[in-house]
Amino acid sequence: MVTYFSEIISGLWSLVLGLSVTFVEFIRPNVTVQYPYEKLEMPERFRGHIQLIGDEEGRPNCIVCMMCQRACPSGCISLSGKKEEGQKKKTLNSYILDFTTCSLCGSCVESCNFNALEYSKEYNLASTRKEDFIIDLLKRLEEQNS
Amino acid sequence: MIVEKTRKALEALFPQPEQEESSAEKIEPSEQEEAEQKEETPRQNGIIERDYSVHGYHLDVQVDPAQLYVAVKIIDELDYFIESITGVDWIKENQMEVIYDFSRYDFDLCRVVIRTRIDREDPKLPTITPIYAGANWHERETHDFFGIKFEGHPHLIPLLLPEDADFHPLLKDFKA
Amino acid sequence: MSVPIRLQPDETFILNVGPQHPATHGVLRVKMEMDGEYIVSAETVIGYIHRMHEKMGEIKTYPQFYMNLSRMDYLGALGYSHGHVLLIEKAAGIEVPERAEYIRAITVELNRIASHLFWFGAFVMDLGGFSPLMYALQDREYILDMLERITGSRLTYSYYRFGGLYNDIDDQFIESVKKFIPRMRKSLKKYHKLVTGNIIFRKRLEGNAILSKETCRKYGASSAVARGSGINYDVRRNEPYSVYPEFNFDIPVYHECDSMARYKVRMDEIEQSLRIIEQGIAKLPDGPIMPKKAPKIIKPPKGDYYQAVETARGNFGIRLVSDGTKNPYRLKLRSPTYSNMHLFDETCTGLLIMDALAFMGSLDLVIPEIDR
Amino acid sequence: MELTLLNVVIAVTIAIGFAALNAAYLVWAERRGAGRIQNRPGPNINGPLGLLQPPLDGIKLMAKQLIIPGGADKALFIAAPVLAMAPAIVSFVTLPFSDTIIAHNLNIGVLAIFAFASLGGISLLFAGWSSRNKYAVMSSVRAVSQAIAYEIPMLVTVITVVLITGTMNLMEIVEAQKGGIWNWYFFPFTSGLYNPLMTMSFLIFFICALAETNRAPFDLGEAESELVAGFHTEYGSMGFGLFFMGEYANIVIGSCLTTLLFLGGWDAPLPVLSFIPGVVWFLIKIYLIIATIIWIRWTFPRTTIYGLLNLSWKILIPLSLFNLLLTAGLLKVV
Repeated sequence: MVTYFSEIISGLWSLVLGLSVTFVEFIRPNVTVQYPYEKLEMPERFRGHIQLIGDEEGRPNCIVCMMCQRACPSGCISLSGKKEEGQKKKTLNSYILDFTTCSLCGSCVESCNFNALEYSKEYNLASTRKEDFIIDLLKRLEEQNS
Repeated sequence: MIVEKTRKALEALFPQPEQEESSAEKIEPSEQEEAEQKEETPRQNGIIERDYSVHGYHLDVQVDPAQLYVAVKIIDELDYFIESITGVDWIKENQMEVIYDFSRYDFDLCRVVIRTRIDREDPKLPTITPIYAGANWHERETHDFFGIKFEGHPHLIPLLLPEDADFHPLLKDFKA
Repeated sequence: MSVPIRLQPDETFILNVGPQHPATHGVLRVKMEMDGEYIVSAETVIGYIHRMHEKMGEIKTYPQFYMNLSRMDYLGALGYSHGHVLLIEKAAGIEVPERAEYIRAITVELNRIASHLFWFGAFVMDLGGFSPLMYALQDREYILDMLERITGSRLTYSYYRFGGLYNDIDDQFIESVKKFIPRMRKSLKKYHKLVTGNIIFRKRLEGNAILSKETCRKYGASSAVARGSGINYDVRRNEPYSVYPEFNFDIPVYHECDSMARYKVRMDEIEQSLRIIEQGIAKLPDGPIMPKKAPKIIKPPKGDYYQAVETARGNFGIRLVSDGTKNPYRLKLRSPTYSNMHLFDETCTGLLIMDALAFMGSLDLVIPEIDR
Repeated sequence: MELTLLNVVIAVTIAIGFAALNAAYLVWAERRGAGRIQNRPGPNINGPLGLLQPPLDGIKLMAKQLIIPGGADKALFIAAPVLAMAPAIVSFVTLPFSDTIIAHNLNIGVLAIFAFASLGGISLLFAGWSSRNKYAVMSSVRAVSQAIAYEIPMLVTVITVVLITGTMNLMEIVEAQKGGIWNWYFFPFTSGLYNPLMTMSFLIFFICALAETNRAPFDLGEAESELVAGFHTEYGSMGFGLFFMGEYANIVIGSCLTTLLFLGGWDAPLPVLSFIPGVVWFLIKIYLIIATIIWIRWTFPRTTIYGLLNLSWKILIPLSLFNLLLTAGLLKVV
């Protein structure tokens, strides 16, 4: 009989305690960000899809050593370069990232010894078309430069 | 020490070469030598005590498929829990290896690996589900991936693969 | 709470819980034979998001497999990466700088707390309480922000490398961790006040789904599922790895064997992880985060290697069969919830459906981790 | 007031309007309240403070097609949502909002409302049974056992009040409580009765009202984490909308009844404050109770079916019966 009543009382008290917790939360300020209206800054190391780094004149640092292509676990990088007449190094003439299979592991950036690749801060990547994720990084670099 | 106890219990399975083998192992061949030996000649059934800091387990027991059930029974009686069952496809030797991992809940650390080799063409093994109910899914998974038939298994249908899967992806000659 | 009479087969009906069901937290299906609201028998059907990570492991080289581990368990990814790098380091004989190991331990524990927090919220939501999830997510968000700052991603980190880490941590990270610890302790008090003491919650979980020690052993259960059944088993203690022997922490064990015990174990683990982080930050040595001569191409010698770690979900084992080339010959991933989930069929027999689903919640399931 | 056709039409129109408006804006209030409790804003985009959200939701629901699952019992399937809404609206007719605002003053008002309220359970049974969905059937079975279990303690507490006042007329019940907070029946040692357990009766009534309206923590019928959405799993479009509105209309009725029976209806808490019109007091009281109901929903987890029945049969019914006996005894003595 005593346990019967003490359980009712302690049970009710636990409910009151719970209500007090939610009441305190009720008067606390919001913690959410109103996303499309406010945007958060991405941290420095944020991993978006990769992009090329250009030198001062806007040309890519890439020397077409193919290390990134070899390091990529999902084979989503394809690049090609050609040797221009009278120049020692190869120059990049296409760098295509197939973002549909990329898993943002960063092997390519790590394998690059020539400071030619970096992560972008793009996170708003949504589209209804697959082609939007086949990204031409060279074109992107040109757009960034202009 | 549980390692010794388990070893003693399991040695009953390998009666003849007991003396030579245990005396040979007392010397503890260094890792490389051991590995080389293993490569040259196919490994004989028996118990090898492994260096835990290198391999991550203590007792490496290779048994005959016919002895498997008895060996697992011994392990069960010593209060081990089942960790996993998996296969390895040794296509060059035309064999398949099934590896059973056991470990302990108490602080008497001893990991036991029981392995058995079967013919690749007709892979069949007795099930251990009557001993460890938890082997059920592990055996089904091994059946999925390697096509090894566990005889007496109550419900040997694809678990991770689609219901109508008739391929075994972890075989080395599997082409997607 | 038991099936009163065994009925004829035509008096029962089959209920498909899942593959899309709010309580399964993913694509898991349980085929239940029901007698009214009582479960007569259940069969779990898994494999809906099976991705064959083990085959991928065989095709890819060792470093290319980093990111697969974090895709196994999206809530506690770092624990799995930790197991992977430890195994390969052991097999290939790579020395890891002490600082790297400390940072690994700190980040793994942070990740464990994040995972437990999400589990806590989702578990209470399974039982019909919504707000605790939102509070838990606030704290989890704090952890994810910290980890995002140093690793670059919020869930699928590939932060560890064979031999060390990808990036060093900075002072700002240490500061934010120091701020986080008291914050989390305060939140834990709030959770206990709001949820643990609540009479409705207690009535639902106490005595729900009793799991005996023997069942745990036969199925190879680990994590809170085993520890809630009175088994003092934690890989960090039973098989010390990394720098865990340096830390002073307890393994919470409860002997009630019910869902409440499993709940309490996980809540206590948050506190213990906080202790580890506190000590890790205090002891954090200076030094490099990668060994001086880290091998470029990883080729472990021939042989068979095994490594177990305690992830947020339990005893995660990873076995490597190496043939001395730069691809693994066989890579076996032993996922903890696979074994924990296997218990469900046997244990839920005779329970009411709502008790069975509460039990399922207490197992802390992450489906991609079961299916691999 | 004469019971003419015109009067009835006006009364029912006002009742429908009040119910619909309340249902719509209670959804808004609930979402905003839940948002505040969870430290987020809730709906705040459409209109000022998100106030346009309910009408827009309503339009969206009405624009959708009502899908009847194959093999469902069509007649029952369509009847169920109507049956969920109709009794709730009719109940408003007999509910007094102040000493002057009442559509039709029945001398058995309490009885009429409870008669209508029990129809709600039948609508859930119809909905669950006709949907041809196992989850829905299980949910409706739960809902019926719940309704049976909770109507008993609820009616026993009501009998206690009726015993004190000697009438079933809601107006007269409120009149009996006039004169400030210490005369209201939830107050222990109410003047003229001296019963210390009336607070308990009030709590029992409130818990039963929660259970009768299928609100958390007793929302076993919906139990979205177990039974998907329970009896309205198969309902889309306005069928779902009607269930939704019916639920909120029932909440309003439940809080109105709690106010009338235990909180003095439109009586001011202190006689000094009686210059404020009664209807204002009445609305303040019912919205406070509704706020509490919303607050409870976003705080507690759900009970189990056996926990729910245990609570009813082992705790609420004995305690309410005990209070009935005590009250009867006190009435005899005092």
